Amino acid sequence: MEILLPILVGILFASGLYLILHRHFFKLILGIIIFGLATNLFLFVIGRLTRGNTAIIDDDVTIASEPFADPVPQALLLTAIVIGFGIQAFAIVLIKRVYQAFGTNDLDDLDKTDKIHEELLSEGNTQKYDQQD
Amino acid sequence: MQHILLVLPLLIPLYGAIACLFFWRKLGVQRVIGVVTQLSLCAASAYLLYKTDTTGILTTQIGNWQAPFGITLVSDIFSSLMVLSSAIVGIAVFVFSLRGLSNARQLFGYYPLLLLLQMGVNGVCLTGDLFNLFVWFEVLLICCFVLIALGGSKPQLEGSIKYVTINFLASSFLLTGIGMVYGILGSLNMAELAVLVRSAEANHGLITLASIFFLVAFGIKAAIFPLFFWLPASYHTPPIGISAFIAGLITKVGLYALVRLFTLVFVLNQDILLPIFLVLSGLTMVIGVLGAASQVDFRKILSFHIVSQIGYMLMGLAIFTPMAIAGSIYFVIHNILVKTCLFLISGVVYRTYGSFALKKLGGVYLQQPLLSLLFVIAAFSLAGIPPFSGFWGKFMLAKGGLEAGNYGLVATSLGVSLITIFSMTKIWNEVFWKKKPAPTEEAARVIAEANTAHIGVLRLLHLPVVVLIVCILFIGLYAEPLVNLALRASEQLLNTESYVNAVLHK
Amino acid sequence: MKTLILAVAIRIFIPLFVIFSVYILFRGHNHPGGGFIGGLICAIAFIFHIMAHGPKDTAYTFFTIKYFRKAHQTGRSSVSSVLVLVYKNLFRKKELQAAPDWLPRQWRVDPIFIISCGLFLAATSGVFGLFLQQPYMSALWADMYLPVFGKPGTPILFDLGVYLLVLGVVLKITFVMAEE
Amino acid sequence: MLIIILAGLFLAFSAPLLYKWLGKYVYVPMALYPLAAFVYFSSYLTDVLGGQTIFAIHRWAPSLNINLHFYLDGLSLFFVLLVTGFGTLIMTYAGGYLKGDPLLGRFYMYLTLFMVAMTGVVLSGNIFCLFVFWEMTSLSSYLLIGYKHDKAGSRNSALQALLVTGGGGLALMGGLLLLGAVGQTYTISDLLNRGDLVTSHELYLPLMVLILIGAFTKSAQFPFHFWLPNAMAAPTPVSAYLHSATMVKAGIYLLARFTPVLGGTDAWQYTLMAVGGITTLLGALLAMQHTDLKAILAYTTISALGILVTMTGIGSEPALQAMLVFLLAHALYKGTLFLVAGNVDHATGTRELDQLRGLGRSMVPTGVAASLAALSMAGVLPFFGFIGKELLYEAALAATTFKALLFAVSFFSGMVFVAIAIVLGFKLFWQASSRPTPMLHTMSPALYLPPVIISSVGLLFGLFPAALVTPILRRAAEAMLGVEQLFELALWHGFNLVLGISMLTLLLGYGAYRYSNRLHTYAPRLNPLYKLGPQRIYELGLEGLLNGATKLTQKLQNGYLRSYIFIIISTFMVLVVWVLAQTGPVLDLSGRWQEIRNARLYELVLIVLLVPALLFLFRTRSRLTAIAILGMVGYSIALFYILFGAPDVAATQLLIETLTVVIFVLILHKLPEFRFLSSRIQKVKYMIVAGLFGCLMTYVTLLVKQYPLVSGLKAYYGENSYLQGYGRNMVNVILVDFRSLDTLGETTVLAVAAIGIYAMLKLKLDNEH
Repeated sequence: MEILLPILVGILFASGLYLILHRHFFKLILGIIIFGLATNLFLFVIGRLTRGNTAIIDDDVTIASEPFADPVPQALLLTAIVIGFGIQAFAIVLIKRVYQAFGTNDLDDLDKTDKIHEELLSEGNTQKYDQQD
Repeated sequence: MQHILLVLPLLIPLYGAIACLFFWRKLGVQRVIGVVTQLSLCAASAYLLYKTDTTGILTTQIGNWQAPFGITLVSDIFSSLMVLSSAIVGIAVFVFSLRGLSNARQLFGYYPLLLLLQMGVNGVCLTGDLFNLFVWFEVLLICCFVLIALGGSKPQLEGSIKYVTINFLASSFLLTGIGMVYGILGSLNMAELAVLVRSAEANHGLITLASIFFLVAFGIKAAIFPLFFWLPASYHTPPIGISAFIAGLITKVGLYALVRLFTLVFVLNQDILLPIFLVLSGLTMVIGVLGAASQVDFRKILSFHIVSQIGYMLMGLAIFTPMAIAGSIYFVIHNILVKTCLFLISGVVYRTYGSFALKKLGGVYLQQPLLSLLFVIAAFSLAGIPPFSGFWGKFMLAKGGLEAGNYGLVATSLGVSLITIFSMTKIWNEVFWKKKPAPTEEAARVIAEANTAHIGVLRLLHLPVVVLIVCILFIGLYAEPLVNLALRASEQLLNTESYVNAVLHK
Repeated sequence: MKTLILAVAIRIFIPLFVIFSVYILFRGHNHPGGGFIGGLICAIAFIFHIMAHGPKDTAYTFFTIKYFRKAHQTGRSSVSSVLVLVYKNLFRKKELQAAPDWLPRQWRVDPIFIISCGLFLAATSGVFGLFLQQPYMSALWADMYLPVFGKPGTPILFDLGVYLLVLGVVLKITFVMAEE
Repeated sequence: MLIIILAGLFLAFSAPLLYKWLGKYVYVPMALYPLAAFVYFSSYLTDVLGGQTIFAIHRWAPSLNINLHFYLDGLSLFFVLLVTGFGTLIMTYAGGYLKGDPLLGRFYMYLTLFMVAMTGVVLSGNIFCLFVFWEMTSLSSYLLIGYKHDKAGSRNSALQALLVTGGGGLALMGGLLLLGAVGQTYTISDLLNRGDLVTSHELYLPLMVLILIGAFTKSAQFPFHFWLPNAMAAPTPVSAYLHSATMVKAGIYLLARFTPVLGGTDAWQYTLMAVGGITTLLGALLAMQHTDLKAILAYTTISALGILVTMTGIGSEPALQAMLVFLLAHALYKGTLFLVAGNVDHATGTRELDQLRGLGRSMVPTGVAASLAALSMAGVLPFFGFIGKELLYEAALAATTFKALLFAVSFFSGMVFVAIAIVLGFKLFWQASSRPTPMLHTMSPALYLPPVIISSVGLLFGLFPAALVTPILRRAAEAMLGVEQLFELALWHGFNLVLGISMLTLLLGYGAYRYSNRLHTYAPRLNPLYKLGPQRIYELGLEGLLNGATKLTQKLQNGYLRSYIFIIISTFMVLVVWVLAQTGPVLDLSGRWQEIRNARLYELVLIVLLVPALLFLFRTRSRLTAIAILGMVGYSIALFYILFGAPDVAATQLLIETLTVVIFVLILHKLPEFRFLSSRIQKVKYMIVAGLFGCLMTYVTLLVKQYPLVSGLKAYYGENSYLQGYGRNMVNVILVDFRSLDTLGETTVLAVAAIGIYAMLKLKLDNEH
């Protein structure tokens, strides 16, 4: 198992990245989520694994006795998962809004703001609404 | 006392944001809360800097847990300088937003978001724990995500997609890096890591490998070539009230983290790391400034300049002498102020002339002499012309570089600053000196609106710019205090023992 | 999804879920669980309700405080009128329903309010330490033990804050999305 | 001295306000300031002439050894009197020249700023103090050249001047840094004693070249000369002041100042002589070809600057003396001529030679001033210019190397000067003409007095050189040479070789004047040659830079997210592989097979199930299936967490996964249909990158796990969770107590995400079609 999980991590990273590199919005968001999963698993695996034993002190003792799982990666992981959820949820909604606003599902269509001369986005569009007092 | 002092930069914005959330629909109340919070944050930060300066490194162990086991907040000169400058910039942007941002955006959480963003920045600067650093970075990032997309106009959405995806990758790299560091060294406290890394058993190869993860993660956040693409794609899309703050501050926070970690923890195998930095910083400068030279939009020129200037800041790290790192520190502070100021000026120009495109602007020189003067000062500060502030940073970097024998990099940096002058004068030429071309429909509408607007509104928009210019002039014309602080800050950074002692053995 | 059985089932399950989530919250210090998981469980209960009945209904049923309010009288301080308002609504609700000058009112609790409460609680649980010249977030424990609840102390308060916040966040997200 | 400088700065910035209050009388305070400065510095005359040097040091940035260090010796005093004296007249002149201009206030601001900066340059006793003022002169010059800002030509010229002098400034900065490092001090007076140390250092050559570039750009030496004629776009007072009398002399000042430190070596001498010589010839040649008054003056200025550089290069006593005298003479007559040109332009509206004739009758004082100055320029006997020219010839003839060449150069330029002097002093004003150019304005005293004064000073100096100029020049030469000077200036040296040569110059000059018209017809034929000149190189360089930058930026910042990510990931992989190759521990694979066999069956099953699920995810066309697979992957990973002792994590993962699926379902119908957009080649490319990245991450994981982990944290938490944290669930205790700040941040993230999602869905400022 010591070798299987790292391989799984690699597979997840690879598939996440592969999906992110696609042009379709939906694949992008799937890729982001899988990449996040891979990162979390990486964090978990690299903090060393302990099969079976949890990081909970038994009811009859006051000090945990080995072997017990390292609680630190778990705590970090929990925080990371939650943060990742916040960001992913935002990303999902963002993608949805982009689709709504642009009516396209091809990321390659979103190349206007990078261009030196913005043709399609009428300039000032951004700020149109900032003129009230 | 220091317990309170160190958490104030976190708690003041946090409570301000909470209070704003309680009055979610009441813009007036939020503004009042904002004023109070910003002012007290600024005062607290200034006092923190004063205390840190006079008594040395301050620490507090959050939760009263001894150093490597809990989270430590540490304030040395560099971090408290960052906190103070972010507070100053915060006030400026806040005042600008009162009239420079549409009420609709303000109503949808602008003020709490701004405050939480400041909290994130302060957290990054003050924390002494690796994972905590990640958490604050995420706080800061999600605030940026939301702010950049706030309002949901098309360019904003387009920019956010790139911003979110690439910064998400950066966060993942950061997280994997933290995992590696824990997996190798078994600790997260930066001071303890500094000790462990320098011990005899440390596995140099693995630690250097881990440092690459941090280099890439913070490199993305700091917009180093070739990782900067998200920046020019997104920074110019949101309204000025938002992009001024983000552009002024966030990349520098990434750079702060880079400097902190690569002076404190990842100091092994410098023969491999420093050349990488050297190449990256040179390329970043050049590519950034070339990008800026090619642009034809006020804000985009400014955005690309951020990239270029990050190269300068990285240069100090690449040279790695006290003088050069002090130069980087000075440059960071200077750049935070100047860049925000320039973005705000572009906002004022837009507000009165209705465009950011250089070819549609002109004639500001005749109509707004004060603004022109302010722009000249800011622009030449950015370009590093003495006696304005940019010069001192450039001087220290060049001096450090020459002393260390990095002639090529110094030559590059001086050459780049010539192109910087060029692109700044491009703005000056087109926006201020040139005759005004006939306005477009959109611009005409905006101008008409601006003319009907109360004169007080324009004054209020000018106010933050003036405040920032005063700061810039101060650190330029009377450079000694900041130069001295920067020099001592870099000594503190390079003399890790004082940091370690303050955190671990108190 | 709007079948009658499911709707009724959800109506019954919601209190159970809420109680269970609070249980998870408090046992978290000693067993798997805690504020985050508890908050999520609680929120999921409401999500089911939203999916079954729609966001308006859920908001009306669970997140609207119905109270009675008297028109403001001149010559009376606002503080005392608020106090009377609270007192009457809490303890004399029956009377008010009959009283003609007390009009029924509604106050919709925006989940953002729950979020800010949670954040406030979490942040404030650490402030007590500061007053005692200790670092922020220093834990203060009462010297006693309560069943289920465990040992009361500021970390529990912190966890409660997390619970509220997570609840608020998930509710806010689902409300907005379901309304779309 | 600091007070004078600060007062100047203050006055500069209050100029626009003063203009508002005083209207056209604004020139009064603005001219009084340089006058006051002139008087103030004159008060030091006795001390300095007595051989003293005066110091004033004010702290500025002591941490960097950069202080406001003022240092007044003969050379500084000479220059500072030149700057302030000229300043007084120019300020008055500008008031008349630009009368009624709405931007006059700003003009005075820039001009005063420049004067202060120039004063600072010549007074500085610290090389970086000098540099700061040096750059300030470039900056104010930029603003002054672009004064007529609505003309594109003005703006381009201003930019050109800024880029050339600014670029030179940067070179100078590098040079000064090296000089400071080599000489171990930034104080000029200390450096002056360390000439040997500097010239023998291995960095001497680069630092000298850099400093020379700085000086050459400022003083418009070949190949950087081209900005100066273009800078004539500035209003005439500016041209007279900055671009003939003072700023361009800053480079000369720098060379003179550093002569004791850097001079004396072959490299120094030959560079200066070569560059100066070429510049002299080039300036003289080009001056003959132009017909625009100011252009002619500009090119003769370049030529004169070339002579000054050459003389500095020769470095012998007579050469340096000649340099100083000629500098003064040149400032006097060229300043006058510029003002005259300004008057002509102002009065007639043109500066073209062809259209100007017979001006003398309508503008007598200006004409007289022009003639006086021209006589001085031509080097006619009682004028100061004569002394200058005599000394030049003497110095050239006394040179140890390249005597003939140097002499030829100075002779040629002298000849051209004579020809041009005749044009300016005689042809324009006094040559009989049937149709004199009509006047548009009459002259006010503010316009004609300054040139008259300056040109008469030239005459006065010529008549009484010993009393008026010798003492100060002697001290100035002493500052350059380091030894007491005893030279005497006299108008009459008797009939000697040099006098003869002077006569010959006049004669040949007259001949050149006669034939200059023919030259104008030949001039256009040379135009193709200029296409190869430095001006062209500058233009091409700028254009190339812009084009290249645009192309590069479009290529890099192409707008495609996937290519950005591709580059980022590739960079990451390259760096990781590079570091691994350099330092990397190597993965030990022995015993790994055993580990696989140790795996429990259900673990294997999970993995075996996951892989096809992921593969299916790539190929599916149904969004619902994709979401289902995603949920499945998430749940399986949650199972792993349970298997390895992390129930809290597993529960969180399960709940989060559920929530994500719920969110997906809620917005599913709003999401786009699946389509396959990427081409096959792209896919293969991405597959390779992704595969490599996955392998790399696996490798890294295995590599880290190869070494044992000793975690003090784990043990500490195991011991103290219950005893001090009063909780048995260590993970939870860490979250709410040990590391509660993390959790606080995490909750903030969630809150912000909620606000963000809310704002994103509710606030749509773009009208969607």
